[in-house]
Amino acid sequence: ADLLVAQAANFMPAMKEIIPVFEQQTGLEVDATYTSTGKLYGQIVNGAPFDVFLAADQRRPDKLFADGLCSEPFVYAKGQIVLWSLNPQLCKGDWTKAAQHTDAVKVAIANVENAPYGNAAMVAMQKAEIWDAMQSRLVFGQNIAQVFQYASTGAADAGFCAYSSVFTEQGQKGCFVEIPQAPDVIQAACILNSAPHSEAAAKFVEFLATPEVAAIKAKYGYK
Amino acid sequence: MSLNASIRKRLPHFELNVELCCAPGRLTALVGPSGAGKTTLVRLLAGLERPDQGVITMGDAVWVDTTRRRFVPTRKRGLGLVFQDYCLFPHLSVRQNVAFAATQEHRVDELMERFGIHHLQHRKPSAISGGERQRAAFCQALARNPSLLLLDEPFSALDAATREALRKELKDLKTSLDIPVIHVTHDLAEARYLGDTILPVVSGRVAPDWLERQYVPFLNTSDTLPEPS
Amino acid sequence: MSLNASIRKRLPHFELNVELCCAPGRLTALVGPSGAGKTTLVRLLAGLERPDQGVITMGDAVWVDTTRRRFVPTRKRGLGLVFQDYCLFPHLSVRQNVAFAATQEHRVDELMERFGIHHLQHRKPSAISGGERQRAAFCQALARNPSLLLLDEPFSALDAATREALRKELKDLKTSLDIPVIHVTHDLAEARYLGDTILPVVSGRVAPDWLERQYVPFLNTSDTLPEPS
Amino acid sequence: MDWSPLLLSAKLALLTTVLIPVAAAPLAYMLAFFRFPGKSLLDAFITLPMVLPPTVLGFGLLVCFGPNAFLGASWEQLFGQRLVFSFSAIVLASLIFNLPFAVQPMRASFEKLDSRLLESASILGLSRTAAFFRVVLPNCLGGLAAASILVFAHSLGEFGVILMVGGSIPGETKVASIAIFEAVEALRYDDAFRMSALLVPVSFVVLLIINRINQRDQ
Amino acid sequence: MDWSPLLLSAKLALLTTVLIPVAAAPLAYMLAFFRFPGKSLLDAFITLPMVLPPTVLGFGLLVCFGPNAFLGASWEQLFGQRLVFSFSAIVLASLIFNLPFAVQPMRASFEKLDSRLLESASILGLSRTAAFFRVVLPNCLGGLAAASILVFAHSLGEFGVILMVGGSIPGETKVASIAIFEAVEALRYDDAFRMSALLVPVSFVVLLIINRINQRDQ
Ligand SMILES: Nc1ncnc2c1ncn2[C@@H]1O[C@H](COP(=O)(O)OP(=O)(O)OP(=O)(O)O)[C@@H](O)[C@H]1O
Ligand SMILES: Nc1ncnc2c1ncn2[C@@H]1O[C@H](COP(=O)(O)OP(=O)(O)OP(=O)(O)O)[C@@H](O)[C@H]1O
Ligand code: MOO
Ligand SMILES: [Mg+2]
Ligand SMILES: [Mg+2]
Repeated sequence: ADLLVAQAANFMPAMKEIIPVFEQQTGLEVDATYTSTGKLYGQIVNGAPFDVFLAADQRRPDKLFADGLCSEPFVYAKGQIVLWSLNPQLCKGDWTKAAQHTDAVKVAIANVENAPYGNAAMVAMQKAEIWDAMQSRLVFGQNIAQVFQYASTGAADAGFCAYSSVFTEQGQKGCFVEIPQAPDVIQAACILNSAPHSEAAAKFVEFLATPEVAAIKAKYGYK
Repeated sequence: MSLNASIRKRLPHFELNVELCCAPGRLTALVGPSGAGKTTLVRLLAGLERPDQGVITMGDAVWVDTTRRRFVPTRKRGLGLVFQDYCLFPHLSVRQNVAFAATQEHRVDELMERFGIHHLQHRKPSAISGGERQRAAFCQALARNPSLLLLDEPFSALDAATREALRKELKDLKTSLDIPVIHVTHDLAEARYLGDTILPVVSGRVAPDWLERQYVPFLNTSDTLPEPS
Repeated sequence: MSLNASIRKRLPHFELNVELCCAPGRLTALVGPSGAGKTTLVRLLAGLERPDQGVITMGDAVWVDTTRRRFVPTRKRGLGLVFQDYCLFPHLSVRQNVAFAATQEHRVDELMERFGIHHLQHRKPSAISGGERQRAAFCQALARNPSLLLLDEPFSALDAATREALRKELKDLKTSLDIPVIHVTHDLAEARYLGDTILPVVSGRVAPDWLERQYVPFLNTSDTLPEPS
Repeated sequence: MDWSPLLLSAKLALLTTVLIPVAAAPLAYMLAFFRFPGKSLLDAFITLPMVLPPTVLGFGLLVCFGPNAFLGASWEQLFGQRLVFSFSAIVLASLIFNLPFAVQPMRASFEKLDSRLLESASILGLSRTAAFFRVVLPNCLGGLAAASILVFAHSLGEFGVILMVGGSIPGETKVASIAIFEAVEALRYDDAFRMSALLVPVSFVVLLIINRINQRDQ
Repeated sequence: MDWSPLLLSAKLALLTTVLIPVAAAPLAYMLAFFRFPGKSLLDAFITLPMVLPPTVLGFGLLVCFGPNAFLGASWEQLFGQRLVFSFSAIVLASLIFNLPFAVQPMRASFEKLDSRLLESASILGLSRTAAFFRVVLPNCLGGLAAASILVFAHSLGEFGVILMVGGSIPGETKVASIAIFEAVEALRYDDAFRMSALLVPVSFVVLLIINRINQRDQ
């Protein structure tokens, strides 16, 4: 490949559309790997050969920048979490009720330490003062994609998913409720100093600012 | 007892066809050249080998009949069997081996006493000599009161004295046991001493003339008889 | 050749102490009761067993000396050995077994011919009879031109005719081989026929009187000699 | 430090090692000594969890254990509890993916058994079942020990399948291997190191014990 | 469909299966037939990767392979390439975690060898090395086959260690087990299914071939 992007799991649905467009325009071949932001950060610190890092928070790109591992980070998207379920019963009314509904035996959430979306869900529950009560129902995914997997297979009755996943084909099959208490997830990106393909990386970052990308991001609910 | 069986895997050149008339308390000695099928015959009688085709009857009972798809499994044939390379259960002591399928406890001691291995009863089979092992195998086979005793060269690992003692033992035993005994041996003298009937088998068939051809007792050709040093 | 060794694991009650004077081309027959330590002696000579304490010399060479921590490994002793329960290499054909350590190819055929197993040369050891296996083992041991031949009851699995033929073979061989042969047997007649020297061993020691006590040839007690049926 | 992942791992490994012979020994016996139609299919089917990437197996189990699948639904009916994401689920998963690791060494040692021993047993009148308990098992302790080493080790270390069906619930399904993974990924190297430092000697001791049993048998 | 994960997995499994006997056979031979001080320690040390959770092992290797550790630094000096997160790294890791799976069955089959065969070999004048190649190996094909089944299966299915030291770099370290995991997570079930559908029968065929070799040997 001519470019290797490490992306936070939540951005994957959008990236699936962004990459072909970029490839068509530049003729470059792009590979992407995704998992939680924290894991990608860990791999970068240990010398993983990525070019561009699309995180789900600002903290980790900032830290990389401070350590001299990447160029100056910039915000490329603002995301949100929602409570998603296959069960229509759970989408009637307030999210705190839905999360504590008797049908919601198991509720999936992303790892609160490594995945910013998991962290956002935790913050929302803490604000709503249901965090402690929810403990016995929570099931942890390694990243936001696994959370949606748990919810969409029905293994978990509901999941704190990325808003972007609601717009996927699977996401249409269920319902969701919004979570006003949840903070926006501000997502920053940067080019790694050790990037094996720095030119292509620069081109890709440039491309992220184009209207085409903005349209795709909007389609998946990013602000 | 009659046996008529072909088993191509082992005996491609001939088929076994032997009529054994062995009454309780009597011993039939089977002799014959190497490769005559003696061991195969014993294994067929024991049900350890299945004939490709054939019939094996024991008295009135049909043990094997390939045309009628009949096969009495080994364990239901009530046998005692001692092979030349018989192996005792390595995880059990000599005593436990003898007692393995014994019907009465006192018989175990009695047999071990009789075969001179009582003092070895707590050893593992790997820690006794070949001859001692063979005697233990004998005890094991007898301890379950079999209704037919099959012996395939059971004395081959023994020195002359022990062998002679065991032969005497067996001769006494066979009447007290009151079961038919079939004894394969390559020692004609032994066959003559023990057998009520001697059955020479060559290429799977009873061949009385073979016996006559053999009758040049080896010991008489004592052209060199050095003195003990 | 002298052997003075104690090996408590196998022989707790006595120690072996045997002086063997075996010239090239001559055969020493070792006889003795079961458990006398004959097999142990052979295994010690072959280096398959290490004595707890003792000295084994072969001519001028010291093979084992526990006080001087000397131990010549088996493979350097240049032996031919046939055990009663010798096992051939199961992954090789009879021919490959014989040729395994052979020095000359033509000798392989010659030996198999001589021992009457040439027609079985392409079979695996598992598909030949006990006697055939023993003959193959014999060929294997001889094919490497050993400088000492050790035989531990090598004829026990054979029928009388084959055994007699092999004995004759061995008798012819031993002069043409021109190496010392040590032959353990429990058959006194065999010992007398083959042995240039007969060495009776009882409890690990040479015991000439044992031989005399044995000298009641079994065949003469033919109280029952039934006719072949 | 949080001890619960280590305790969970130990519980899981012990339970699996104790329960698995019930299923594995009869299967190994059948495969070693019987001939029946479909034997090679059964053989391959049992070996499947060994060649499947744990993630494939894990996903399959995730679906089967879920409340919408037959197995998961029946479990909920029977025990009144959700199966998926529970400790029972990881024990079940552990039993399934360990089956070939138990069956293969057992079977190998059964097959290596001197056939004369089984012949002796049948001559002495033992049925096949009796022969299994009185002759086969005591002579195959080495194979059984090998099987338990493998199973114990595997259930202690299993990661992929449990990652899929467990859901990393602290005190319920977050076993040591997952806790260490999460700690490393979060760059909490000291935590990862401490847990490993405990797990390694414990595994070592278990290994030595099993090896000792194994040797005594020989 | 993207073939590279499948090709990578096949490459990894084959390389591991081919390379591992070089290290495993001598170790198994030593453990089976020699007595030396520290033998039980060596034994336990070799078995360690088997009992360690893959994540613990992966963590250890990640640290060793990193550019700041001795191994990682030397590698970079020698080959001018970063070791960690490279294909070489996952091959190395695969060799290490597969070692016990190769050594144990080999050793078991060496130990089960009829001791009379080795006695025969030494009587016939063979050195220990010659006896190994001419007598031990040909009579232990079953054990070798068992070892290769285990190793092949393991390197095909391994997930935890490779995830830790390899990351998930497409075309370099994203092997099938990881690709399937990600496909399932990303709800690309068709991709996951297609890859599994290819992986399973291929593994199956390899299994059957090895089983055939195994049986012929018996
Ligand atoms: N497992 C086997 N597979 C194929 N053929 C065999 C097998 N065992 C023996 N044979 C062959 O069957 C024939 C008869 O063998 P068997 O063992 O019955 O002879 P035997 O009369 O007992 O001879 P011996 O006195 O040498 O023990 C021999 O030619 C032998 O080569
Ligand atoms: N592996 C062993 N471990 C311990 N003791 C043994 C072992 N093998 C044999 N013995 C014992 O050593 C003694 C001598 O055995 P050995 O095999 O040398 O006798 P032998 O003279 O060859 O007898 P046989 O004529 O019965 O073969 C016997 O008392 C036997 O119980
Ligand atoms: O997209 Mo995340 O980093 O799994 O919250
Ligand atoms: Mg025979
Ligand atoms: Mg002996």
